[in-house]
Amino acid sequence: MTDAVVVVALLAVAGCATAAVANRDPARQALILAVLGTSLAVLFTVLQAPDVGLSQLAVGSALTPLLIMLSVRKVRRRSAHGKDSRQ
Amino acid sequence: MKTRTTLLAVGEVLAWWAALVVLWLMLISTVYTLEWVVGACAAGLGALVARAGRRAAVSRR
Amino acid sequence: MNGWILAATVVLAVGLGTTLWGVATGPLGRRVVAQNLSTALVCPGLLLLSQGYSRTAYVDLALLLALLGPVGTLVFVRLLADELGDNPPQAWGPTWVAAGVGTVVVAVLCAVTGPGRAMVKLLVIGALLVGGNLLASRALSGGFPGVSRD
Amino acid sequence: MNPRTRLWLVVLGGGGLAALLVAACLRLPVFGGPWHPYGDRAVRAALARHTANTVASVNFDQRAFDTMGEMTILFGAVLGCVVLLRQARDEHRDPPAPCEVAAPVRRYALIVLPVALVTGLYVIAHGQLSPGGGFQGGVVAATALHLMYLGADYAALERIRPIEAYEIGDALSASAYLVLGFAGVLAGSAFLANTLLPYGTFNMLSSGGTVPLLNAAIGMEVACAVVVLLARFLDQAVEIEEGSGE
Repeated sequence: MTDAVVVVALLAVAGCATAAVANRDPARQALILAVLGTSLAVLFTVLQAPDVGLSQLAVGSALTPLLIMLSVRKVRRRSAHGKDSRQ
Repeated sequence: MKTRTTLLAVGEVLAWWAALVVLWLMLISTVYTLEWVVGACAAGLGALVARAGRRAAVSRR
Repeated sequence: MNGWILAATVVLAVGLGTTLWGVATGPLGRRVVAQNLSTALVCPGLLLLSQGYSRTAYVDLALLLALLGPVGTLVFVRLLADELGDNPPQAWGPTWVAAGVGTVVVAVLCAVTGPGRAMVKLLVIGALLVGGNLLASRALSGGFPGVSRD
Repeated sequence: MNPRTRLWLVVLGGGGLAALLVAACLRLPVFGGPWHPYGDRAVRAALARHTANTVASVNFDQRAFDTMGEMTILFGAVLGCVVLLRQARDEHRDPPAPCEVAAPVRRYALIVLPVALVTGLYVIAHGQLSPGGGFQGGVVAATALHLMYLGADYAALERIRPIEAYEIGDALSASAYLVLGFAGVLAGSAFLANTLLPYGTFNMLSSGGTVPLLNAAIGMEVACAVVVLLARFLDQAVEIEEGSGE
């Protein structure tokens, strides 16, 4: 019965990962990836691996979204460059 | 005027330092001397960064 | 299986389920709101799990999530400002529900813990969580005038 | 290589990997069972060296050499980023216009910045006692600094973040790890062997011999590396423009 929470976490991780693959827009993928990070942290916690869960939280909740969104912004600015000069 | 600015700066850093030491004491489970020392150092760093951050955020206005 | 883990299972199942549905479908605004709510709902779940396993050290996970979750949402608010600017997402109902869940969980755990430093730690986590999420929600819904992109 | 051969290669490689994984899974101990051959030995070794968190003992004592490899990977990755994302000859720097951030967001950032920094240091310092350690705490501390970007703008972040200092800190802490390893050799035992310092009292900050020191070195390395990495990304996303000055 204690395994119910493990099942919930596993289902959430599987759903998030599938959704992240199914989406094509990098910004939306970054959003799903942030939720995937928290679900993974929950999964690691219920499997009694809090160290790994902490790593996942530290990296997944703010750092990964920031890196992806900065890359997206750079790419968009580059493609917008020359057409209209919105900075 | 200069003295007043210095006093204000020292006061700000000290206030942050005290608040962060209290935070450290809340985070840890058992309190002993080494914990105080490490906590005081970490809180000192945090207080300096807090002041630097506030100054950096308002200085351009 | 004790009641704490059962409560955590319910909170996590409902929280992760709804936020996964919200973040995977629909317009961009709703997705950012769902991302914000995911931290607001998972954090109480982690607190309940820590109580359920009776490991006080697991509280650190909730602390980190309460600190960094709103920061993550602010990242999206900042870098998606162009896309969100036209019709900022308003979702005060879910936001207040999530804040209420966080408050109730922290209050119950405080009552169980009893006065002491551990209780203050829980209160700090609760304040960071609820404050951070309300602020991130308000920043999302464009409640602050004069926010521009850089 | 034509697409057909490539497909066959993928099928072959993927099939082999799948077969190996299935074969390995069949021999795994049962999920949730009472038999933990590696865990029992690791816990015994960790307790013998007065390290409360067995994971920290595995990372910084029993398999400290592996951690050195991971540290080198991070160091190399950041080095690669610095080289690849540098300002190219046909690019110029265009300082972004100051950004108006709502006052509540700025206040939130300025309050949470020191709190997150101290929390990160707490996670680093208590790596051998409770869940956490150098990597987790270092990432949190580095993320905390970037609240300046969210709460104000990039110029404000640059003002409190002298990037050269972080580059030097990155290199210094990486070498500190190596020096601690060689200290073991000089003391007459092996590289990174935890025989240098007394093991101390169980469940205190000073317990675990060299574990806290290696932990601190990793914490500083990760924090500096993440700051340098994000600095390059931010430079590219916010400041560096194509075209050599218009």
